[in-house]
Amino acid sequence: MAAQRQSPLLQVENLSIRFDGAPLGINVVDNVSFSVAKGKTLCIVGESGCGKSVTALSLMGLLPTPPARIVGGTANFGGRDLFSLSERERADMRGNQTAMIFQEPMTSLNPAFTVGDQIIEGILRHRRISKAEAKERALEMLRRVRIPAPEKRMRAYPHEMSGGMRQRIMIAMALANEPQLLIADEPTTALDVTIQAQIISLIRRLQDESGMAMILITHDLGVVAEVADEVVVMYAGRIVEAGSVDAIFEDPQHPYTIGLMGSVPSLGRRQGRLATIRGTVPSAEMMPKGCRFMPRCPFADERCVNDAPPLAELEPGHWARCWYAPLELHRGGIV
Amino acid sequence: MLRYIAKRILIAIPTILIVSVLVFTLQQLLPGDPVLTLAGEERDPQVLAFLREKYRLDDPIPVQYFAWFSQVLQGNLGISLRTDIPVLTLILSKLPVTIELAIFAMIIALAIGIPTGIISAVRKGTSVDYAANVVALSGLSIPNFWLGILLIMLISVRWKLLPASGFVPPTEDLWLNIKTMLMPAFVLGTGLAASLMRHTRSAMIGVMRSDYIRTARAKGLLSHVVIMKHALRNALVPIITLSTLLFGELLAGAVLTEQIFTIPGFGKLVVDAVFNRDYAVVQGVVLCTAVGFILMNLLADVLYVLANPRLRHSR
Amino acid sequence: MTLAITEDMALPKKRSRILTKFLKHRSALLGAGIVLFFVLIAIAAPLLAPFDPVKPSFSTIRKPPSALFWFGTDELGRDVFSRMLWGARASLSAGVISVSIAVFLGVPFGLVSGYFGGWIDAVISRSTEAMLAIPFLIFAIALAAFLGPSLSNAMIAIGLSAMPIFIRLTRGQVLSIKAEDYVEGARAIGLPDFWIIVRYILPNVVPPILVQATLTIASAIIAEASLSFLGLGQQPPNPSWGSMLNTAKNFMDQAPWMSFFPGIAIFLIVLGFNLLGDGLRDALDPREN
Amino acid sequence: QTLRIGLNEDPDVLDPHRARTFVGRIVFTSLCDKLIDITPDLKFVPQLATEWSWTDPKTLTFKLRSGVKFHDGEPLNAAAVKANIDRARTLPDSLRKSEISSVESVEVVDDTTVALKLSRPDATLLSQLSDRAGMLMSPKALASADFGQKPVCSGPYKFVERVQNDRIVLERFKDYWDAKNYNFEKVIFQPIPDTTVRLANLKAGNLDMLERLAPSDVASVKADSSLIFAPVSGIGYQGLTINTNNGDRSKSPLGQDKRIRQALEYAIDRDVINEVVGAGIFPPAGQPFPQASPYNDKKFAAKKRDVEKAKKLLKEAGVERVKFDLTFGTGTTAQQTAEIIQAMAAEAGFDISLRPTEFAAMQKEAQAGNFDVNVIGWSGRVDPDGNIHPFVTCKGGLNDGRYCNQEVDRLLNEARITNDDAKRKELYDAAQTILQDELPIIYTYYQPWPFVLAKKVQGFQPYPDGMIRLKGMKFSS
Amino acid sequence: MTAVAPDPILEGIDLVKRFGGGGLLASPTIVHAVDSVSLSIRRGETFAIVGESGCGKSTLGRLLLRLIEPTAGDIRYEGRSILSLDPKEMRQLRRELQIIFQDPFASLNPRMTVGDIIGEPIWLHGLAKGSERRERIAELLRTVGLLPAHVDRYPHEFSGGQRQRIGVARALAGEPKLIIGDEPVSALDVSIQAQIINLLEDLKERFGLTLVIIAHDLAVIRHMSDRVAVMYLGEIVEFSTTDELFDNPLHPYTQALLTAIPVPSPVNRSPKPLLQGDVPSPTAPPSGCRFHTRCPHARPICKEQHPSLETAGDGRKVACHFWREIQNAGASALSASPQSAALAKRMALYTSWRERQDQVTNPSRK
Ligand SMILES: Nc1ncnc2c1ncn2[C@@H]1O[C@H](COP(=O)(O)OP(=O)(O)OP(=O)(O)O)[C@@H](O)[C@H]1O
Ligand SMILES: Nc1ncnc2c1ncn2[C@@H]1O[C@H](COP(=O)(O)OP(=O)(O)OP(=O)(O)O)[C@@H](O)[C@H]1O
Ligand SMILES: [Mg+2]
Ligand SMILES: [Mg+2]
Repeated sequence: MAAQRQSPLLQVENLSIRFDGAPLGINVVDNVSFSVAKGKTLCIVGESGCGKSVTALSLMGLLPTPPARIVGGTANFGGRDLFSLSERERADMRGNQTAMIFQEPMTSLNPAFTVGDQIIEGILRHRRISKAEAKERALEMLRRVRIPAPEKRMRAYPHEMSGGMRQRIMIAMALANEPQLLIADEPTTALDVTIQAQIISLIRRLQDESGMAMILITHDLGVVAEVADEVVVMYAGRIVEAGSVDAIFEDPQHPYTIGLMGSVPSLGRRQGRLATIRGTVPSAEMMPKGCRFMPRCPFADERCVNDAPPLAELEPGHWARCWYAPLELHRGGIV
Repeated sequence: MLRYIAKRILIAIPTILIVSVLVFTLQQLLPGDPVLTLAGEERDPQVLAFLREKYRLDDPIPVQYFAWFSQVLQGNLGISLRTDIPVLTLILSKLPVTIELAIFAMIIALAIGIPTGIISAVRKGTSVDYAANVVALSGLSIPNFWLGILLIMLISVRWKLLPASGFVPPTEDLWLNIKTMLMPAFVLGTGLAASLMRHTRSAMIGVMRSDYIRTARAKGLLSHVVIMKHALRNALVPIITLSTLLFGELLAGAVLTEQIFTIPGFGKLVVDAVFNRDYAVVQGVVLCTAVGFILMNLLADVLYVLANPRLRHSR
Repeated sequence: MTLAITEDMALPKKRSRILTKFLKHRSALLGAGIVLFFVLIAIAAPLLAPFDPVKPSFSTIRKPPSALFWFGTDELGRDVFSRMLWGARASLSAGVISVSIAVFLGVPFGLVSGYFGGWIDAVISRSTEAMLAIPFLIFAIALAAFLGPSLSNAMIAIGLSAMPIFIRLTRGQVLSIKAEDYVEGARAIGLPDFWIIVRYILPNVVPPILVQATLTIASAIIAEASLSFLGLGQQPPNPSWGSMLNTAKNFMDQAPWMSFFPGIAIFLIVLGFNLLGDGLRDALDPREN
Repeated sequence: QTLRIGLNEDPDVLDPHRARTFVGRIVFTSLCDKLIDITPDLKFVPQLATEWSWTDPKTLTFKLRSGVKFHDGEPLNAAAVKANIDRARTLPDSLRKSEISSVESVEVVDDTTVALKLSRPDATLLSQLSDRAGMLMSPKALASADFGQKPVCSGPYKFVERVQNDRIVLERFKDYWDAKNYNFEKVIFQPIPDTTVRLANLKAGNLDMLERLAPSDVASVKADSSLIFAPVSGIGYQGLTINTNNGDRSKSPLGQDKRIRQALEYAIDRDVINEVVGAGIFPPAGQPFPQASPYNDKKFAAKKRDVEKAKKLLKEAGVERVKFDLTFGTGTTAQQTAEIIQAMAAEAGFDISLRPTEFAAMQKEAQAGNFDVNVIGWSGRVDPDGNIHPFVTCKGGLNDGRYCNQEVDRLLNEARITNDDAKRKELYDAAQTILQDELPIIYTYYQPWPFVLAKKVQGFQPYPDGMIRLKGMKFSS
Repeated sequence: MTAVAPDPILEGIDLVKRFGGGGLLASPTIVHAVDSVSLSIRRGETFAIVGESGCGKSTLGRLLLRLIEPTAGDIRYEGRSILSLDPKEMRQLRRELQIIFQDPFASLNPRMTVGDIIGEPIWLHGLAKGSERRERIAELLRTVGLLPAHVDRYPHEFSGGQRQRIGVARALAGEPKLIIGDEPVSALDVSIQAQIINLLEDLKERFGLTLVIIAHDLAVIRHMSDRVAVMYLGEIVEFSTTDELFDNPLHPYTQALLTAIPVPSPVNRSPKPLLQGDVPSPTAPPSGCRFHTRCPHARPICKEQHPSLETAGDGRKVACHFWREIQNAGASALSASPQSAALAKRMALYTSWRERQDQVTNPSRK
């Protein structure tokens, strides 16, 4: 749906994921569709627990199964449906055509091996080259992610590095086999602002160099604004709004997106109290049967209680899941 | 690293001092008069007086303690009151036996415990896991001495497969040595295997959950590589530590096993010495065991640090 | 108005999470069942036992199990079944009382050591290590021999020997809890040390102690059996499973039933406590879900 | 050909003068020859001494076997005998001192004749010299400090090695004077304290014979055609020592009133103990002298149980029920015996609390008078004196109950110095008559020495002293 | 924003805190967590402390409450030193000085009910008893936006935001004059974070509190605080009123911080000059100016000479040798890009409906 301009590299259709033991019919990821084109960046935003990581992991074939289970949908990657590949085929693809970096740089590297070994291991897994060549390649990757003194760092253990360095190592590891798609799950959340800025700019530069597609998961609207081409806003397992980054930031349609933006303190001079979204994300047991945002939505009414709104295309390439979008049309009267 | 080891040794010194006091007090607690036991059936008053004099048993206890401990510091553990053999000689002759037993038991424990622990962790929640757990718990719950006697009755007496007890030095007859060690090592090893299995399982489960395992899988590594290389390597750290500690425990656990299988090792030496009120032997052996235990702890700590790159450098 | 949704709705239903988790744990329930079964038997021993457990009967020596003597008779013609029922009392109380001794002595030491640190901690820690360094059984044998052979002395000996485990566990637990924000929060509102220990540290120390205690009860029962095996536990003519086994081992060949049943009973009760301990561990572990 | 013998415990120091354990004596029997030996009916026969005689009541002269060598090749002669006996008398930690305290000096008459000069007549001396006090060790080896670890004697087997708690290995001494009667090349003694395991080892073929079978295993051994059961009634006994005079604990009705003690004896059925605990090898004992001993007299035979009489005696003593503690050393047999006594005595009016006590502790408590009734065992001595004098004379070293009766003392002291057997028996009978009435000790059964052998072992003759004499023994081919 | 009364309520004077070292067996490395920090918090203001992870913010916060003892320096509360107080006096004082922690999951005792947690300061300081206490607890719960019916529940039954509210309620229970929030919102989701920020602001106004907010999110600081102290490696490098700091950052580190913030607007994406390298370890702080290893303007003197915190007009202070020259060199002030018209319109619509929503469900609350 979004980003139709080019033929998409990855096209996810109606992905639904369920956890064993969750209440019947409540999927942590429900009917999610999106696509990413070559060289483009798709950002998935949403609050904690809305299913961002689960979505990403399912694309990598890393979902813990059980308890997680893909109950529907397809993911077309370069003409093949990722979900119908065998485990071996998935493994061959992981770290090769698709790669992923994670949120926790502190724990995502194996403390028992040197970073060099960990990068080389990934290269050797997918390429028929000698160990020396792999090492050369690893060194090159370290240089590309701007690690000072890479020869020395190859022999270092993860704990000897700062969080920012480790995240660079993770990136080097992920990009070592020149993947077509990089999935980055909150790669900067655990880092300090100055480091975060370094990492974001590094990722963008590398993307420009290699032309790979990227799915960036975050809950920081600032990051989204800086790097995204397309944006998907998720709430409680569903996409509530999707569109180009400009559309989302200049013309947000869904009450949740608006509330989210209102919740972020502005960097300019203070403009009074923050707008908030009240309450919290419902737990699986408490999931409303209609619109999932209904209990928190200031605009909700009977209809929202009973019927889930569809994801409607309001303008070309801009979709929102709300009965009353655009709001000023339906809700403009009462102020 | 060196500094860390030095620090650990420094800490061990007061512990050993306390152990020495404890050992000494403990056996003073033992009821009965060692001289009466020593003097034999006849209890000749002349002999009693002589023995009392000879072993300074009439001195105040602190004096006895310092006399003993200053000798110990000079490397003299005294002479067995019962057999006249120097305690050090006794210990040195018994230690290899118990260590052999402990090593055998450890091998059995490791051979059973670690693989089942891994399988059980990898197959967490399946019937394989369940069965392994039940077996492990049973291993933990069977009283050692009962199992020992049961095995003797069945394997040695009924089926005559293995010798019932005793010990043959490996230098004399290696095959027989192994045969005699098999049952006691098994009895001693089962409990350990069970606890190793459980620890391996929980360590592996913990490690398998960690982020770096996900990273390894994200690199496309096949699952056996992920498990055997990335997970096991990290799970081994606590397992190694535990094994070293268990080894210390093994030495202690050998007491009962040696008693049942009449293996002339450390455990039997000390129990017999307790009952014979062979003070010098009790003191010497318990002190040695305790020091050995403390050394094992030390080794465990050091190994833990060595196996842990994170700690290896920072200490 | 239908949309008047309180924030309350976002909360899960109030229910004891621990109990639920425990009840879902099948093997823990089995363990609890086994333990409960033996506890009931111990309590009801006088009612259930068909024969006098201590009075010898010279006409029925070492009879194999039969309709009259379900578990056979022992070397003095006493009904093994009746002795098992009474023996449950000794074995269970050996486990429970000795562990209580260990807990009630060990926990305060551990609390003080962990909470206040410094010299006290150094002294307690070194002593604990020293005690741990001396083999449990040797420690227990020496103590039991000193105190004189009797069940209660065996319990004291086992309790004292098991004490260091609890000191260590408590200390470690205190150290980790002490570092929690909520303890700092308590200090921030001005709560005195005493109350911090009582209201913050202690309740958080209890669950792991409880788990350890259940597991230690299992080893204490075996320890009592071992001491009885060496003649330092329950005294004749009163039965405990350990002392029965001790005697029975001399009759393994001629009267295997004499050792079979106590052996199985010890195995079962220890298994029961182990299962229970495991279940409690899982139920009380906040990380497991 | 190696004979493996399972022992009940590990022997102590292997120096006859300093040794104290029963199992030690078993090892010495093959290792160290004595001046004289005994027969199964407790008569003295030559060993290293070919003949002996009382030159006067204070001089005992031995004629030595000639040409005998110690294991180290040293000649065994009168000087060696003197060195040995002097050592036994004077070594500071000699445990033999009191046994031969009557010896004042040893004279070397000629190379093969030695005379013991006594300070008083001593009827027990011969029997002492038939045991450890009469064992001869190489004087040269005695000089070394670690003799106890490498004993050098003159017995049929010489010492090879000892692994404490595991085994003692002896090998045939080629130059033994009677070597042709000894068939095994090697003898290995293996201490295995657990009776079940000991028997299991025998059954499994790891042992060729064992001593002290548990009575509970008698039936199964008898039923096993691959084993030979060879019990013998020993010279020792089991009994109950009553605290009649040692400290406050003796001030009890039981300690003070002989009628209550008599009632206790009547309450006990020794036959039941024999059957239930002893599997028939615990012959009832009423006196300290074994059946094989000429000093044993039928009139002091064990009394039959008589509960009515016991009750009557209690009534006479004016008591309804009597309470006391029964202390015994931990162990299955002792415990079973105690439990039976407890049950039987209860019917007559005794409330017994059982106090199993670890042996070392029991000894000390006994000496301190901290007991009511002790179960005691005595391994027995060949001479009657050893079985009675130390236990009931006022100053007796083993008289834990501190029983003291001048008349008994007089009779027993006199018996010690009386060499005439008939006169000696009269003295013992007189003493026994008193003791049977006052009952400071109630004898329960004679200590048996139940041996078990593998079928292939032939020619074993059990002796009442419980020793294993390998002479003439061999494996069937 | 509240009017700032000039008198200081809490002052730290030359505070130093080092961890480690000492003792024979102690760890040999010394962490210079806080190094001669002086600050003065005025009654009624919201004071912010900002800096990267590990720069000593939390340590400073704890020092100010004397939850840990300083290695050197003094702390004054309402003019008198609190370091000399005995434990009893200190406990009484604690009622007036409170703290809220970052991690809503670690800061509440999992084994106490909400009622017990909130009631503890009331009980401890004898503020109310029996039914009165229950009433106060209920009132506090309402104050922080929870239902009084929740008193018997345990912390784990609440979401992170709700737990943070419980933490706030506990801090309020002793009727404090000053609350230190150690990153009170950084662990929370954006929507919840906004709720808590609003709550803290409301409470501050309602109870006349002084707030000290420790944070690393500059947007939050800009929104909430009156004055800011910027910390780097245990030291304060800049001190300013909030608006001036954001409009005209003086210290190169402050400038770098501001540049690094991602701006939530896709309008003018442009590559920014970024700070290179990592924060050095506080166990071996660099010589001279601690920032020189990363400073784009560093010169040789920075390596040798430690800059003092000098006054830079308007009550501002800055610790940089060259702040005057740097001021206008490169790194500009942060410019918040204007909201698009569509967004502004929708936001206004949202806000009005949002207020209506609050009034409908809870008319008593404003
Ligand atoms: N192993 C699991 N078992 C059960 N439920 C799970 C499991 N992992 C995740 N979930 C549930 O799935 C939902 C989505 O989780 P997910 O990790 O995708 O969220 P997220 O959007 O990535 O949040 P965050 O920002 O916290 O990373 C959550 O509600 C979570 O409770
Ligand atoms: N108890 C302690 N023992 C030793 N070092 C400590 C201790 N507490 C803090 N430190 C160290 O002091 C330094 C400052 O820590 P502090 O927690 O104050 O930083 P912070 O600015 O709050 O960081 P964050 O943003 O990560 O919370 C850090 O290097 C930290 O490792
Ligand atoms: Mg996530
Ligand atoms: Mg902090």
